[in-house]
Amino acid sequence: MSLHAEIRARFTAPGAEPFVVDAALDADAGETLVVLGPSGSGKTLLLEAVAGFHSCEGRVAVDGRDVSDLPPEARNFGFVFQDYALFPHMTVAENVRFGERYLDDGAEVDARSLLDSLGVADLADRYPPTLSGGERQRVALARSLAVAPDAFLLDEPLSALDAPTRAALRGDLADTLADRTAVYVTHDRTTARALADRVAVMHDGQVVQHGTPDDVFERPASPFVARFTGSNVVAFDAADAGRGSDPVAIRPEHVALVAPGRGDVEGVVERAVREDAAFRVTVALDGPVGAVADGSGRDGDALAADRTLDAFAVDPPAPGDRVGVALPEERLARFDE
Amino acid sequence: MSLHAEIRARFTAPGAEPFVVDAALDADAGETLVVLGPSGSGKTLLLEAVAGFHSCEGRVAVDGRDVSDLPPEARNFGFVFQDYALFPHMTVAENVRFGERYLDDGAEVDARSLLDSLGVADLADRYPPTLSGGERQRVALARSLAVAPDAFLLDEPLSALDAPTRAALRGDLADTLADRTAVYVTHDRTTARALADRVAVMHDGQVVQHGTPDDVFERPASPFVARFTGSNVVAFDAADAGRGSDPVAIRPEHVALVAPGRGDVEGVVERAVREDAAFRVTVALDGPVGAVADGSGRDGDALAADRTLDAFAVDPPAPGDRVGVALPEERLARFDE
Amino acid sequence: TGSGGSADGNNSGQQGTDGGSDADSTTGSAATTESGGSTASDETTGGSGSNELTVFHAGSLAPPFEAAETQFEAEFGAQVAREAKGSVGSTKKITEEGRRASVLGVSDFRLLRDMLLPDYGDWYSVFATNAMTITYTENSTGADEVGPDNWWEVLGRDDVTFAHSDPAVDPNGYRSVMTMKLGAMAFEGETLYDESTADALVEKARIPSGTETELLAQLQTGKLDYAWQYQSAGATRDVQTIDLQPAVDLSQATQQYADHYAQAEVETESGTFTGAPIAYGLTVPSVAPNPELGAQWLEFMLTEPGEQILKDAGFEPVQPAVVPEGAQDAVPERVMENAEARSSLGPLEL
Amino acid sequence: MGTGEARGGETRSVAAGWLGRSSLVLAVLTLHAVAFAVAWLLDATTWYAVFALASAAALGYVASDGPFGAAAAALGAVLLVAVGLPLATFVARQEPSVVAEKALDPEVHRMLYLTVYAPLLAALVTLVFGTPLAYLLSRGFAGDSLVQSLVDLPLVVPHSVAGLLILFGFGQGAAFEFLPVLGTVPGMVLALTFVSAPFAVNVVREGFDAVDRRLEYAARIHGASRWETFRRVDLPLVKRAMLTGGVMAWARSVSEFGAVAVVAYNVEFFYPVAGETVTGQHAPVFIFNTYTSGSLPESSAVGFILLTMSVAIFLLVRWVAGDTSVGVGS
Amino acid sequence: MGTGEARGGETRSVAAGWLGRSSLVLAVLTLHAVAFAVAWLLDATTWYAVFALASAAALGYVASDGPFGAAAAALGAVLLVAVGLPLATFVARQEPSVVAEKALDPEVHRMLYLTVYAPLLAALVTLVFGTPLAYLLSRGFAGDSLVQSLVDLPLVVPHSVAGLLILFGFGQGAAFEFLPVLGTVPGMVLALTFVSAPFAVNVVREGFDAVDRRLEYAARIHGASRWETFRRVDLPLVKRAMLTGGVMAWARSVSEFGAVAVVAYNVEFFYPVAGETVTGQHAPVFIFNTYTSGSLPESSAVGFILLTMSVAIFLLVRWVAGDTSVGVGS
Ligand SMILES: Nc1ncnc2c1ncn2[C@@H]1O[C@H](COP(=O)(O)OP(=O)(O)OP(=O)(O)O)[C@@H](O)[C@H]1O
Ligand SMILES: Nc1ncnc2c1ncn2[C@@H]1O[C@H](COP(=O)(O)OP(=O)(O)OP(=O)(O)O)[C@@H](O)[C@H]1O
Ligand SMILES: [Mg+2]
Ligand SMILES: [Mg+2]
Repeated sequence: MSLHAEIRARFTAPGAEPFVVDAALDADAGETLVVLGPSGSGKTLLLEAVAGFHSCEGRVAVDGRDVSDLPPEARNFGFVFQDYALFPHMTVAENVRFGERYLDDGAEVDARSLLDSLGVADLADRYPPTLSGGERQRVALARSLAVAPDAFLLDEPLSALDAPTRAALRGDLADTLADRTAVYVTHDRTTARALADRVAVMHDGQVVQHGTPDDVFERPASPFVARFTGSNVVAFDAADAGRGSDPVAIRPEHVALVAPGRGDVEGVVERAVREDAAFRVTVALDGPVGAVADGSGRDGDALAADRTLDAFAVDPPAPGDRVGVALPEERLARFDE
Repeated sequence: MSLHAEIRARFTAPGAEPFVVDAALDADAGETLVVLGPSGSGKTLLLEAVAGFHSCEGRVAVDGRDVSDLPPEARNFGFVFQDYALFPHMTVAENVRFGERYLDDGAEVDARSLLDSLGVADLADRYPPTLSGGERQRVALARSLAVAPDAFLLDEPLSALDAPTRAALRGDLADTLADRTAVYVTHDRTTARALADRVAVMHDGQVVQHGTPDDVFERPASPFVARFTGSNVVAFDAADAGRGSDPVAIRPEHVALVAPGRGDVEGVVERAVREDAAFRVTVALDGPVGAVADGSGRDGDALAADRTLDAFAVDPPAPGDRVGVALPEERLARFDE
Repeated sequence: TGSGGSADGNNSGQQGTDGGSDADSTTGSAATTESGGSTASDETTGGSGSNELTVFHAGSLAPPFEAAETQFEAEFGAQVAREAKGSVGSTKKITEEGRRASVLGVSDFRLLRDMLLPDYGDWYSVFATNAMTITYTENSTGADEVGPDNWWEVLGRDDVTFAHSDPAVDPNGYRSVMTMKLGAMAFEGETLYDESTADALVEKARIPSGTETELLAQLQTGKLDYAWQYQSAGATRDVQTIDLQPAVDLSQATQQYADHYAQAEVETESGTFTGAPIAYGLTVPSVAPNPELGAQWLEFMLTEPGEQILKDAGFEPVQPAVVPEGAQDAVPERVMENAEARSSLGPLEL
Repeated sequence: MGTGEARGGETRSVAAGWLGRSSLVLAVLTLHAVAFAVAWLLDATTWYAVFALASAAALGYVASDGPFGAAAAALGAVLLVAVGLPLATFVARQEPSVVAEKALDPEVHRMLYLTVYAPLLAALVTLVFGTPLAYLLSRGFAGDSLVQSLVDLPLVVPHSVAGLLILFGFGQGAAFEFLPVLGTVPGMVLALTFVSAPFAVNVVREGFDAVDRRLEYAARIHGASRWETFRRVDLPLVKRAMLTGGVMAWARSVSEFGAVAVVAYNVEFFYPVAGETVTGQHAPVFIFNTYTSGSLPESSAVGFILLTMSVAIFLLVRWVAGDTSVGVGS
Repeated sequence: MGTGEARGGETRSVAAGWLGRSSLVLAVLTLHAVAFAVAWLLDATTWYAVFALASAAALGYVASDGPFGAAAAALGAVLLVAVGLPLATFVARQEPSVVAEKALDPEVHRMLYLTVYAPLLAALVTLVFGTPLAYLLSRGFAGDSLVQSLVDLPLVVPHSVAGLLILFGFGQGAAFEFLPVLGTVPGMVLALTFVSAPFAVNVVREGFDAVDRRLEYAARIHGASRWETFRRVDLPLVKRAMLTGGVMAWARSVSEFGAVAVVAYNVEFFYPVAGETVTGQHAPVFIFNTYTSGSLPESSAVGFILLTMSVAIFLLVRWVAGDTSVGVGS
């Protein structure tokens, strides 16, 4: 089942500038579309509009059929709410079975085994208000999985889980979503790369890039996307002939740290921090080379390089060390505009 | 200001087995104690009990002074709630300034600049109900930071943020927490390692390991802690002489992939997935060597190895490739019992 | 008068079936009032042949009517439904609210004469008298000294509170004022007290209620020391009463007393009332759903058993009852048999 | 999640279980009863009022440690005294023999039956038709404040005027001519509905106001139609408010004199105990009649019986409701 | 976050702004007025009732697309008709000249002043003392259901009995001897408080029930004492409920006849317009008296004036409240 949505909606609230969502999403049948975007970029509002909670202009088409005029219950979407929205007056099992009676085929929902697969089988008779954050989230996920809809809309469905549970569920979810259409909002790049068939990056209510994960991560369309997906954005001094003064992007894992004098640029190690599996070395670059402002409101002139620990012959570089930095030409991404 | 807490409390709810929290925490003055633990292990309840929201046995001491009998407002803690608990009838700025009038020194709260430093300056006049998840979380953080308490209790304060924002705030937060005592609940190992002076791992209402990050991550006290902190847990077949049959732990970044026949054990690559900066290769091991059950309810016989991309000479190994796996003896952690 | 009037065919139709009784249904056209429309006609679902008897009556008639109800029901196999309310209110149920009752009893027959006739009734009877009295309890200030000879002095004391009901809306209210005024008016050359005492009493009296029934409650809760009431109240209530002088208690339906009473005039917002003997009126309204049974009730009240009940309840039955001469023809036979037609009662025109 | 529910339940270091609680309640009750009796006999109920305030403050202080608890309890106790003292005095004045006599009177039984039954009908009517109205008012529509005012208007209509309005508004010569209003149960229920509906509608509307709209979204997206959403999500969440509103409407109806005295002074109704249609009166009317034709002790004995029955009903309703609302709140 | 607030505000593709809305309301109002007038003149108000139901259903269908909206509106309209039809009939019966005459009557002005003022005092007393009580009841304590029943009890006390209870309970010969009760403003306020307090307390308690306890935790941990928490978090969050409860208590007091007729038939009060203490009557008493000593048209004209004023007050209160509660709900 393919999903195509164009949404134009304007949201107002006291004390707020109106927030305009004007975005289009595309997911082919069976694809998982991951929506990335900074906090407040309109991911939730977009998803809610697609689900039919807000009246708006534009259209939502499922397999080419326009469902814009259908009420939410007739669109046959699944939805996992960012803040769960569990029914406080029903037990966990009742929550999970909520949609059972509306299933077309009269199928039964096996709440226990669903809950079991999410590791919360013993919560079946509990009421949501006393559940922990991660428990609620899994119940919300189970409730949505139970109705086996045509398309899933998932708003950060794993954010409240600890890493091992998340990793395990991500695997399960990947299997479940494999043959379903899904729009998946997440902040977690690991999840994004692990699940995404396509990625849409949102900024200020608009989709600024829509493509395959490799497209988006390796060939960001703008400095904003580059920064947001974790690339370094570097602008060489115009005077430095042969390179052009346009900013380029490079992912930290492609930046090589070499002996001083042997790289393309060099600088001083600012920080060297273990980031879970990787080791992130931040280098303050010398001279006229600098990272550019990228619209995220933060700029600087430091470059990050990621390494696993044993990539370093002996000890990892320490703050204050002088290092050379190699930026392999084939890994540099240039922006269109 | 040092914090020492011993909590024994029993929580009941309809349909639930009573949940017992019986745990002790220690944070020296200026230290950040990160509390790790699976979803539902009692982290939130423990924090709430320390803050004084639940009557319980045990004691909470600040700088050796027993505050167990003081009401929450007299304990001078900051608290960031996992679900934010913003006041819906106050604007964001009013929320942030909420505690101003109770400050001992009559200091004023500069809500704007606080919000600005968290990247949500333009929300000052908004009301919480229409904020996005990440926006709420930052407002909750600002509200707590505003009262500059003796000790911070933070329940997943960055979980709803996108990666760049989280990384930036984590840096800021590290500065803020540098000279304060803090108890920080998180699921995010990166944050944990970046911020922690000490780590406490919770399981089923109890603290199962309490130590420095290196202790906990490199020298897990039990298979549960090892698994939970991301290590591989391996038990060699007893027949394999010279090694002993006790399970050992090794972190994925210490596992070396070598040519077949040249490692300690070998196997077939099962998956090779890019996980943000790192590249995770999962190897299904041959023969009598197997990973052990670790109490997390999941077991298997696969081993994970993390590499950055360029750690591989040419292409990263692909599923189906046969590889050798080296487990450097000095990186193996053995459990006490 | 009003906008109604559409449904009276319905009304008279129903009344026609009442049959038998005297001249009442001829005025049926008036049954549709400006206020009630014909809501009246659903009053009783039974119609004629029904044994239901609806009685509207003044609150002070409740004790005797309650007693009569039991006997009457036993004797005639009837179902009596009584509704107690102020005299004016009871009358207005019929004249303004379009309600229908087969008997209407009020504490001042002039209400019937002036409000009910001619649209809702053709006649009435005066069947009982009552006397004004002052009630008190043993807790009242001055309870041990007060008596017929010093009541005005006790009432006038600074530490004594006394009250009567609202003269503008309740006959007992204006009658209380009349009584106090009459005390300063010479009867057979004698007065009880002087003009200024009368004025002071009238001035001092509190008016904390709309009907005298509530006064009794206020008296019994100790909020009042003395309350003006009808003599009948003393007979049925747990209160003490003072036997007032006939010259002031409005109980004597003779020419001489009536002339005396007539000197007392009370001005209120709703008009000026002239003193007269307390004469209770009873009638079968022309809109009665069950006039036959209504007449039977009157007959019962005007004959021996009713008179006894009235006496027991502290009333003085008028024997025989009086009906106005002009309306004699309209009076049901069984009532007329126990009444005499007169053109006036003392100075009072009937 | 939108239900004002605290997580983390109760933790009691000293297990003050149900038994401990109820014996405490009993002790406090006894203390107050004795104190009132003494004050009553000494003719010094003022002192009892002072005692009640002080004891409330003390209990508040102990129960929720501190001056806040004491202040809240003391302030609350002022209202309790204003309400409770007249009631206690009333109870103290009862003559047991009269009460016993009235309690055995079949006419009183008939009156009690009607007084429970007709207000119950009115409360049901109010809830059945008022709940959708409350829902719409809570969700808002063009002109909702006008409709809200219309709903509130019966509140200010003087009670006897209310009776006249029903009389003139319905039945013969007015709307729904076929409907006999005067002296019938439908008329009585109409009058009671008129005077009590606003209370129920307002309380239920407040209930709907507190329901998180996101829960409705959640229901819709899982396949529930608007009606199903209303039935399975909104309704259960306002159950408590409906109960409170229903109880208030019922109780308000029980006390109504003015409107009933005009519309249904004597009411014909089917009395199952007798197995036939009888004529009876609504409690306030009955009490008024007992008073006008009888005595104060008699009528207040009837009033006392009415109050006793009402307290029993209140406790029963809250007990049943408390039992079923487990998990949602309470 | 515990306020039943939907995120995502309104999105209106066709900007049906305030103007569009209010002209729609006006159109519907006019239509109904005309329909009622026609039905009234044809003496067929039943048809108007049918029309009202149908139009409500149609509007419900259009406004919130579908049978659910239609059904909800139709059901709600049944109650509106039950309440509105008698009121409309009442309004239609008014004689404009009598209304005008009464509207200019200074005695009526005095009555209106008293009728706004004393119930206002009662509502304030109720809120001041009832809110802490509601808070305690909502948070629960040992024996709370008994206290709740005590609070509910005045609801079922027949109105004239309520007056007696106040007389027996307070003032000379009872508690607080120094307090003159009969015919005074304090006595009247006591009586009104007695009959109206339960409504306010119940509504406010429902409000407190809906406040998320976690918000109290949040306030406490940021330094607010229990009292400050109550003041800055709980109170603002139940503001709407307090308003509703207060309005209900006020309105209930305005309509009280029975208790007032016994306790404060004629009331002495300070009348600022005249600058002196005058004697006046509460509206229901005044209307009843006008009826008894005058005529039905006169008294209903006074009733009509009372209703008009009340509607104005309702709309004013909701308008002011709507303005200040911006952002919290509505
Ligand atoms: N009714 C409204 N009126 C105006 N602005 C609104 C309204 N509702 C939400 N917003 C704003 O719109 C923006 C997008 O909100 P949304 O919840 O879609 O963000 P998000 O991308 O889901 O962010 P997060 O990752 O933090 O959840 C936010 O800045 C939010 O404050
Ligand atoms: N009142 C209660 N009665 C019984 N069990 C409870 C109660 N409140 C919470 N629990 C349970 O206690 C466990 C711990 O809850 P807690 O919220 O502390 O978890 P957590 O460690 O914070 O998890 P998460 O990371 O998912 O937020 C959970 O399993 C929860 O369901
Ligand atoms: Mg979001
Ligand atoms: Mg938690």
